[in-house]
Amino acid sequence: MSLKNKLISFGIAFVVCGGGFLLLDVTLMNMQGLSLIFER
Amino acid sequence: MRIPRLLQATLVLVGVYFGFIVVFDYILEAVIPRSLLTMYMFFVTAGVFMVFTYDEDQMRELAAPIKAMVEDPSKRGVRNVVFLLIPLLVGYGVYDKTMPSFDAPVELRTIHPAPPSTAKIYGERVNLLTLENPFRHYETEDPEQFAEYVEEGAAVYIENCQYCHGDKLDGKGPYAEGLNPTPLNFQDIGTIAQLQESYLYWRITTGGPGLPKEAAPWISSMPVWQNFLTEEEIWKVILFLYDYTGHAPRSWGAANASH
Amino acid sequence: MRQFLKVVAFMVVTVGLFAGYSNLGIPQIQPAPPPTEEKIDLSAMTMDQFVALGERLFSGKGTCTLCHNALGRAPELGEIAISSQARLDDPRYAGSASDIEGYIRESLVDPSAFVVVGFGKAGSNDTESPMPSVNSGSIGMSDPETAAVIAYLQDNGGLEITVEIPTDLGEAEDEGEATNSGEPREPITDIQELVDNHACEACHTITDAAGDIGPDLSKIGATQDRDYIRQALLDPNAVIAEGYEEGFMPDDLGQQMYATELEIMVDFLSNLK
Amino acid sequence: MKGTGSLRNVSNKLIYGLFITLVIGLVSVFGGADLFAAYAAGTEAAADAASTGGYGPAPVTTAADYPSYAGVNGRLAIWIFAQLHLWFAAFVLAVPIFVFIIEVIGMRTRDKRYDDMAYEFIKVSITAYSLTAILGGLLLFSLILFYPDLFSYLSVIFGESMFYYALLFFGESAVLYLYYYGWHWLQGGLKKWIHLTLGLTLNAVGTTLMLLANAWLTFMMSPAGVDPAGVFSGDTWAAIHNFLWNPINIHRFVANIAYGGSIVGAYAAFKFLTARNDQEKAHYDWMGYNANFIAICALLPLPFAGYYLAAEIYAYSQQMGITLMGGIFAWLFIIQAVLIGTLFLSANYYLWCGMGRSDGAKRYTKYIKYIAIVLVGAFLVWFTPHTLVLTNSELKSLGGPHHSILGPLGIMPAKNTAVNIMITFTFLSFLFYRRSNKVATVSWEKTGNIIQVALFSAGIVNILFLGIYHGYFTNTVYKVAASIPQVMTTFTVIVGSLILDSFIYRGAKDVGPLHWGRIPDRAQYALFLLAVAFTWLMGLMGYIRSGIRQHWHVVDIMRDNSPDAYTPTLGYAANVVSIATIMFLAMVIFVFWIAQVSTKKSLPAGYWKE
Repeated sequence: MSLKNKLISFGIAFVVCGGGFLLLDVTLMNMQGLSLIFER
Repeated sequence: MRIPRLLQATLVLVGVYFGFIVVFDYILEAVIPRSLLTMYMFFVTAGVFMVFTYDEDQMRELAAPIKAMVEDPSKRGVRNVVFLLIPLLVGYGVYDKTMPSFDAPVELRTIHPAPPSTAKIYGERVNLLTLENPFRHYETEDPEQFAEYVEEGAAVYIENCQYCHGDKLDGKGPYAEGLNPTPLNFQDIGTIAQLQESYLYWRITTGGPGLPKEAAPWISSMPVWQNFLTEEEIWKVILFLYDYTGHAPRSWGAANASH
Repeated sequence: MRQFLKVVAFMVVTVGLFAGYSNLGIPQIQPAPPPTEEKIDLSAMTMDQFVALGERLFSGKGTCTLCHNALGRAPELGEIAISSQARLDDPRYAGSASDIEGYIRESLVDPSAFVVVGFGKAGSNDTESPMPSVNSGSIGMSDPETAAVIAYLQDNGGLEITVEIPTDLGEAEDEGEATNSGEPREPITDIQELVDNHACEACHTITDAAGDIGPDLSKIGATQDRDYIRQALLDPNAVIAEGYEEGFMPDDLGQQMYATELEIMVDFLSNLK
Repeated sequence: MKGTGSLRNVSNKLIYGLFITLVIGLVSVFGGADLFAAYAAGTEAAADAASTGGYGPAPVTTAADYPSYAGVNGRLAIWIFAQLHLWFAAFVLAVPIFVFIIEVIGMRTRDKRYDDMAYEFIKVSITAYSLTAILGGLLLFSLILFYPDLFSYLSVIFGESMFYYALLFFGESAVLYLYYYGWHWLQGGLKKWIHLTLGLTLNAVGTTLMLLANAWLTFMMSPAGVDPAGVFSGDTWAAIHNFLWNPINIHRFVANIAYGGSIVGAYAAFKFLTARNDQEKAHYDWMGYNANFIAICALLPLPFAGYYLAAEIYAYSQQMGITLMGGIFAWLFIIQAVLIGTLFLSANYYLWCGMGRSDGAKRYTKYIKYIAIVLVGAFLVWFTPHTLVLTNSELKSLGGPHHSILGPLGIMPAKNTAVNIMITFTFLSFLFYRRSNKVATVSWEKTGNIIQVALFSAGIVNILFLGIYHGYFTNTVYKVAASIPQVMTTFTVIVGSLILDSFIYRGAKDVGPLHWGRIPDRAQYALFLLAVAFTWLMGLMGYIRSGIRQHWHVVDIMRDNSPDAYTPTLGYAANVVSIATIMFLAMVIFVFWIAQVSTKKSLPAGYWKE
């Protein structure tokens, strides 16, 4: 596996996991925390 | 060339110690309290010890120079020097600790003492647990009116508070230098942002003399503002404090609701 | 054995380090001593202690919180500073009080002197209060105790405390029951006086004046016999009429009434048809 | 699973075990709740009958109502007895829980070592059991003697449940003796099942006992079922099911397991150090590893259980909450932070040392120093106090008591972030340990590893993001709420990578046999440190839990008017806890010693006539 392939698969997995966590945050915080970003 | 492990460990410790000092005292220009640094170093040392000793071979390598220094007959000279230096260092430490100095003793104040449940303010017993800012509801109901109240609060602040707490609310007013404890910096995330409005109301109205005993030493020079300002003026100043700093008062109701 | 001693030494040193850090590493703050308890001795009492005594009476012996609470069964007392003056100025006011302290005392001792609109007994058009007098009947506060409650109410409502701490001792605490004179009282023979003394109409409709906290008794004799009524007086929670809560009716009428009085009451109620 | 055994199987079994623990816990808590609910129906009926007439208000005491005997300070006596009782009780409640799990594992795998280890654990706890009862008796006596009014008031409310408690204790003893003495008799086939049922019953009774005792103490913190004057409504269920009851139940259940694990770990460590041959060494090394594993598994969720308890205390009374976190007790949390950090560091150190058992560990040891850096760094944040101790020159130089950089580290968002990072990295240590003796054979191993790294990175980024963003850029309302997604992130990382790992290492090859017993003696001292720090920490936290009542026996209902009603300084409390800890350790050493004395035979020949 070349370094480039490694980086690409890491990137995809990271985005998927990160997106999942962000969803988790939003669900648990019930949008309260993030709504502050958009309001500002 | 490979650095011997004992030297490695020592270098790491010395590096971390001076790293802290350089970063905090010189780069960030915010001195790291020496009492805290001592504790930090204790645990950094523990961490370094852990990393250098979890493996038996590494442990032997680490201990080898010390072992040789103590046991090897050819290291007699070094041994004598070290065995002389260590007691001297300990002696100096004791001397340094016990030697009286001209510094005032270290005092510790509880910055946020627990409020009583009720306090006597304006001759009236108020319940601090349920007390709310009478103007706060305008923030959502009538923003224009609210802005007006904040403005009025700002005027009261400039007339009365900024001499110590500063025109930027950062605790650096013209008189701040002369005070100990220094006036509170409202911009700091650790001050009003952590508190409810009723807490501020209590601290402003009753001032330094109203501090509970646990907040000793009882030397805050905050005046008892209920003798000088009206209830409404104080509530408006509180509005201003939060508005200007951009903090929001802590509210228990909402915190519980969001659980 | 050597290993054992090494382990013991290690443990003791560890505990010693923890203790040393707690003693030397962190600042030692002497917590505030507990607030001093109010003394019951009136002569040595400060006003704060007197107010605290009033607060205890207010939620304890006085049973005031039964009605003066957030449920709105009786007027809210937290705003007494504003409301008392307003009531003195009310054109309907016909009492004898001229200042706030007097008004509060009058409200406690003679609750019907002025009834806040909407809080009178049902049907009395706000001329009669459902509240029993605090110095008679089942509550039976002494004068110093009443004064303490007034002090508490003034303090709580944000008023200047004008009550003086009474100096005649002995009556402050409820040594006896309602009759703390020690002498047995005269039996009451008048049914109206009995009904008033026990504030029955605070909750029940008996004749024309009406309360709706307890069941309507104006036709009780038509449906229930004497034994039922007697039991209802002596042990009110034995049978609860449908739609009413238990625990409201005092269950110590048996101790407060003479047997003759009880029978007068039973006679009277069983004849209401 | 013969001989030295496969590492992965061991830890997998223990993970199943942990799952069973959770099930037992839930069954006991909810089963207990059902039992209580049925009981509640009964007491409500009793409440109806009693109404408000039968009970008086809480007694009002004066200093004269607190007798003194033989110059003994009543508070000190009761403090130490209660603490000792609690330690032993925690130990004897926890041991049957994991003994049961280990026994089940033994039965499933038919590996006799598990059964032997379970038997050895329960043997250790048998003597401790009677000490628990004796200390409980001392606690009760000193309560009656030194605080008679409090005891009589509590017995008005809990009299009935105290009676059931005594009955349950009797039942607990009966089941325990059957379980222990019947161990070798009830072996094999149906008999083993009967024995396991006994074990389950033992745990159910034990947990119910704890729930009852918890109700008494939480009643004193958050009284229920009484009116403001302390007049009891007659509804015992309301008094038991008070506001803080369940938070304490959960916290204690988890903490007991961690504590029991650490004490058994210390036992194994001592046996390891004094082992006479390699076989014994290997056995006790294996036992110590398992005990430490149990302790860490229960330690990981403990900060969250504690956080939940603190949040509930806040919700119950802001007054109590501020006394707890912001007043004089704030410094106690710095001591607590030091101790919890010690627990984490020594648990990690033990894992690292344990990697020496495997020949394949070299592949992972190079990462250890990075884990150590993160752990120590997170730990430094974790114990940075909110109020710094500053000399005058430092105060002037900073321009105030608030440090612009270190100050924010003193408040909750930073601490929550630090503790989640610590937990994640402790888990990483464990993951390396698990892998050290394995070589994966699946074709997608590399991709799997990359996904795992991505999961960890995303989790850590999310924890940091939540901590920094919610700590410093949002309304304070959300500061505390941010900790819940942080916790969930940590759990997701742990569970996700465990699942991923089990797929990657499906059908994996062993590097070589595991060398149980090949571990430095220093690692055993890490186990001792774990046990001592745990004991001391429990004592300290017990002090604060009790201390936030301040001068109340029963908060806002029954006042403490004894001369000892004041709150002592932290140093004094720490000294009391230290003395109690040393007393406890001495007793534990006695218990361990007595457990092995029974197997010794030293009679000279010819003493008895033939």
